[in-house]
Amino acid sequence: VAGLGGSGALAESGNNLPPNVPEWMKAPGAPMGSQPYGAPSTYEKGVIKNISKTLPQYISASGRTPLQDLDGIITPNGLFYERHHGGVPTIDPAEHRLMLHGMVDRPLVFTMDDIRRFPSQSRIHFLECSGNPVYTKPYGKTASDLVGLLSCAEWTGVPLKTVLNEAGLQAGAKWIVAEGADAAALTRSIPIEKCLDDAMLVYSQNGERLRPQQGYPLRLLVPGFEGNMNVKWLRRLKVVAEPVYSREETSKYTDPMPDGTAREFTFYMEAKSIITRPSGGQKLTAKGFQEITGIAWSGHGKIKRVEVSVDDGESWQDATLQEPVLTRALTRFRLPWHWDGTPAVIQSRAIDETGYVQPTLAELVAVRGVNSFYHNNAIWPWRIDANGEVSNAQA
Amino acid sequence: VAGLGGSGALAESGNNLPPNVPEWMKAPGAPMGSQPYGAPSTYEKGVIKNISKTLPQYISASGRTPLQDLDGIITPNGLFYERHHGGVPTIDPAEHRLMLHGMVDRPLVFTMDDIRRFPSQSRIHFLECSGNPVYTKPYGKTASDLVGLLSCAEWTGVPLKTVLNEAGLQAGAKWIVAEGADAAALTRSIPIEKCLDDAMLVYSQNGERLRPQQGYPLRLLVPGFEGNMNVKWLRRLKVVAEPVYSREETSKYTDPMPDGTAREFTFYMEAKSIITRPSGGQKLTAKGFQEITGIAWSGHGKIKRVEVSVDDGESWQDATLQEPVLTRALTRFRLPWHWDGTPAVIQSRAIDETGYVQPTLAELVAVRGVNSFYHNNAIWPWRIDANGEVSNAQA
Amino acid sequence: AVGFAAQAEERYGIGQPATQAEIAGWNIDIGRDGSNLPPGSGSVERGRVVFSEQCVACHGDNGQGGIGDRLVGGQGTLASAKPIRTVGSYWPYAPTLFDYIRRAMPQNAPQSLSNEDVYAVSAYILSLNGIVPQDAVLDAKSLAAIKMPNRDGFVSDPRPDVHDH
Amino acid sequence: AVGFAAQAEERYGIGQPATQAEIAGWNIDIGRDGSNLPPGSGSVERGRVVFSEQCVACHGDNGQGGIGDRLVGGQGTLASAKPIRTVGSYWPYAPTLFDYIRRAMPQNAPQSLSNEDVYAVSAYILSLNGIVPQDAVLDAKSLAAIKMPNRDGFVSDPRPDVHDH
Ligand code: HEC
Ligand code: HEC
Ligand SMILES: [Ca+2]
Ligand SMILES: [Ca+2]
Ligand SMILES: [Ca+2]
Ligand SMILES: [Ca+2]
Ligand SMILES: [Ca+2]
Ligand SMILES: [Ca+2]
Ligand SMILES: [Co+2]
Ligand SMILES: [Co+2]
Repeated sequence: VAGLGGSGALAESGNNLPPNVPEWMKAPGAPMGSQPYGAPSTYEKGVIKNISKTLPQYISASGRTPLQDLDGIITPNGLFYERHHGGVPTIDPAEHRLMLHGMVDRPLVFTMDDIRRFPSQSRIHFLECSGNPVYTKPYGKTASDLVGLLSCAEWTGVPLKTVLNEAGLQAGAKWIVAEGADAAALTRSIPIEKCLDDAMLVYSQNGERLRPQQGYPLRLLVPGFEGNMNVKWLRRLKVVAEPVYSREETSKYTDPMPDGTAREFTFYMEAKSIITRPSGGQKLTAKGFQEITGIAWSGHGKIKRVEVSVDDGESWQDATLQEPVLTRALTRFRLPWHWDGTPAVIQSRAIDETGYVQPTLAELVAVRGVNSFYHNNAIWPWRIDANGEVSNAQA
Repeated sequence: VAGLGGSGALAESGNNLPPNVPEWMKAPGAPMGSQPYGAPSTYEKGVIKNISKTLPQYISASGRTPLQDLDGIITPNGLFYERHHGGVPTIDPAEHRLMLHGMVDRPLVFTMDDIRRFPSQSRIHFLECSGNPVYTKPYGKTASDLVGLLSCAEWTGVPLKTVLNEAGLQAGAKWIVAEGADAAALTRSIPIEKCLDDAMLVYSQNGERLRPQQGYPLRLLVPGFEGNMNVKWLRRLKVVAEPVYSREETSKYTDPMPDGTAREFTFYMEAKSIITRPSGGQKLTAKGFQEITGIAWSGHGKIKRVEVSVDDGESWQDATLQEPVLTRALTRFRLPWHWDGTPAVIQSRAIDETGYVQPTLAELVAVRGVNSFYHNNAIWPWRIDANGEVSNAQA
Repeated sequence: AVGFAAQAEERYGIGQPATQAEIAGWNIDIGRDGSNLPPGSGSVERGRVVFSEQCVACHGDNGQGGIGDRLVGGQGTLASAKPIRTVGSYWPYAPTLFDYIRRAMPQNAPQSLSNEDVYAVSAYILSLNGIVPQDAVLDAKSLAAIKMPNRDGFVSDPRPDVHDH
Repeated sequence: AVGFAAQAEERYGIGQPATQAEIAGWNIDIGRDGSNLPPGSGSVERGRVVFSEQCVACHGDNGQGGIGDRLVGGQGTLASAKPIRTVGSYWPYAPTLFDYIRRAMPQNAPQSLSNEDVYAVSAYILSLNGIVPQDAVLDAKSLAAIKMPNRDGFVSDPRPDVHDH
């Protein structure tokens, strides 16, 4: 399941192979209704979130999307990445409230039914944690280990601007403090420009209501901004003149530099890409045609181009981008390739509509050092050995 | 959960409402890893497939997507509609094979690994059962009862054309017989033009591998053609000169006419739409602003326009279409509306890029009678009474 | 090979040749003209036994229907207000009966009947519909030769069939 | 109300007015200048007790860290190869300590401490870092008056920070 492994070789028994009639054709399958809410095949049971088994604690922790096992741009809800700071609360939507107060003419409290009465929008956007990956070894082995704090869904909700208008912004309103109803009461400040641009209050993800791990029943979505700002289990929006400088925007989610300073309010997820197939942990089982495919994204808008190198960065070719290319969404890219059976290093780099080019890790480290922790959007090369085994070329 | 019900009224206890601290903020929530593969909130447990409890048997049966509970255009995999004729087989992907034979130069057998080695594509398309709904009463109560044999996903696979080229089509090849590896060995004939156009062999749905109910590990996708032709658990493709006239394309999936004849090979799902909110079984709880939203789709291509009437068909207004509008995909439409608290009949009609206009049920019945069973793409009006209760206006 | 657009493309060399034996095991679809029907034959007499042992539970006595479809009757009803569609009244081609029963019936054990028994039970269902006599024995040739009552009842798709606005 | 684009839009009349009492219960965020700090105060002395009872299990003796973050030390290390970021070495504003502990700590029972105990344990952590003396008693005013060692350590986002090709 994970990887390109397997082959055309006969299965052990051969009983299900032609000319035999497979066993699953000889008796009825599971009846209608055996899964009123469906689940993946039991043969896919290895495709789950990638969660470290050796964390000191699991209340403030993260679980990664198995990117190397997925196709397309939509992340199924069951595999959407998770990051939470106080566990996943079980919230009764009937008792959940959103309070909107601060520098507004009319402080308001909304029920979930209220929120759903507003005009809605649906948009496909990625979400990415800003610590994805760190700058220091040990780097991960798989695409998920490296950048699995990344997923993409179709979100439905109400433009935040519409709800703010309901309360009436007052003069001097410059930021909005968003607070979650989780055990961390997670708090981030969002610039008012973003709130009046494409920010949304979201209640649905890929059609159905948000999953608990993604903020059920209500979350903030600030497309292209670091994941932590997309406050989940949203209970409060306070309109203010300056950011609150919460623990999550001072102690954490600031980017340390080698000179001892740290960058604050580093919101944008810059252009990035990664090859997901072939990628670390997979194995090419045959010489000859191999499709190279991966995903690219930018917090600044649309992906304009993805270039792929199959010769350790000597030369680059344009990959094909799967249409539709959407703003602040994953973009699937592909390049046909012929593997001649010799070792190779393959990598991709994204260029977004601003013209920004995804940098190398060396370029990032030259500026930020190795302790900057967040916003590592480096090109990530994979090494393919003569056996077809794929591994992290930076490790 | 289902419907617009509920209100701003205080919850029974009030313990979780402001100014109180909600209980879910006072203790850590579920730790990371408690759901390696996620599931919806327990508060959404009513949002499941809509499956009749009184069917004579559940091996050849269907389960409907709860359209009225969903937003956007993507159907989450757990709620994708199901229709199968021999139950849902449990297929070991390592022992599954696709045989391609008949009028080809090189008959071939493919493993799943083989199939995944071909160049891939990802596209968002709807799938709809052709019997959705029937022409006769009792009509259903909800949008799901009526047209819930409809879903939409991002599919990934290989263009069928690419795989056919591998075998080499011979002169006179005009149809391809597709056969499933289920207990019904379900069989349909597909015109070669479609096979060489946008047909795909699909292995992934919304990023992850197909669900068993949708054909794991491999299915045919013929975008815009009736659901039954999108053969699931695909094990065999036989290139032939004329259709096989299988039981599923003679006894079933032919459209009876009042004169005793029946239309055969009626493939296209013509343009259609339905309002999902407000819709049957829901209740408007407040006068004033109400967004009307629904979905439109056409097997012939893109939706060009959706018109909505709020006055029992007297007048029609253009709804807003959510971008991106994709070919042979669900298209979400919306119209702002002010409900004045009096009874109303609301309905939508879709116009596709060919200029075709979704007809009324009366128009369809005038041509096809009430026993035509398949391909009912009628406009469906909802009645709203003075209490805000929404019901099927045709029932 | 002919000049389909697909032919012009690169080949990838993916997949294994399908052997004749492999194909023979899986190649179960039967043309409307009876092509690909296997050797063997079966009588109405034997079909009555097969039906009573393996089919009657779901399809009822004399094929009048139960949790499985009604298989018998309805001729002459198709143009009425209550059309009854069965093998006898609706199906255009008899070989399809062999095809479908072999691949899908009995529903609890598809592909379990011998070819002989599939011929037999097909013959029995056709006899119940008055399409073959009670002493009929069907094989590839005789099954293909049957002209079903509704063979000419099908027309191609004339849609769109309602006016455009 | 000012001239934001949003102001021009229609209003929908959705939602209930938030009362002052409702707001008071939920309005827990504290500005970096100490605005919105509640009445009350707490001593380092009391904080030591709170810490030993409620915090030490996760943050270790003297706040040296455990399954919870290290809270003490690291001053002077930020520009080194092995920077140690703690409340003492990294945090720019002391009121954030009150804000965060009240909303999120102890991790097993957030929002369970009295405001007095939040002041006290904040004072204790600051004293462990040498930022307030061992006999300090902190309240809204004195907490806000503290100048944290790294207050001026933050710079705005200069990205893109690597060349474009
Ligand atoms: C366990 C129940 C069951 C048994 C046993 C069973 N059937 Fe069926 N049969 C069904 C069902 C249910 C259908 C309808 C399937 C569908 O539409 O997908 C059906 C459909 C059919 C049809 C197609 C009818 C039509 O008009 O399309 C034929 C022919 C048929 N069965 C013949 C047989 C024969 C012959 C046997 C015994 C050898 C048999 N069945 C045994 C349940 C059964
Ligand atoms: C059950 C374990 C646990 C207990 C008990 C606990 N903490 Fe924590 N604490 C943590 C964890 C884990 C974190 C990191 C949380 C995160 O990053 O999301 C943390 C973070 C903190 C931080 C932020 C550190 C930084 O630099 O960002 C402070 C301050 C803190 N705790 C203070 C306290 C105080 C004061 C108490 C007792 C009143 C306490 N903690 C009790 C586990 C605990
Ligand atoms: Ca092979
Ligand atoms: Ca940041
Ligand atoms: Ca209300
Ligand atoms: Ca049809
Ligand atoms: Ca015909
Ligand atoms: Ca600053
Ligand atoms: Co560079
Ligand atoms: Co009309």
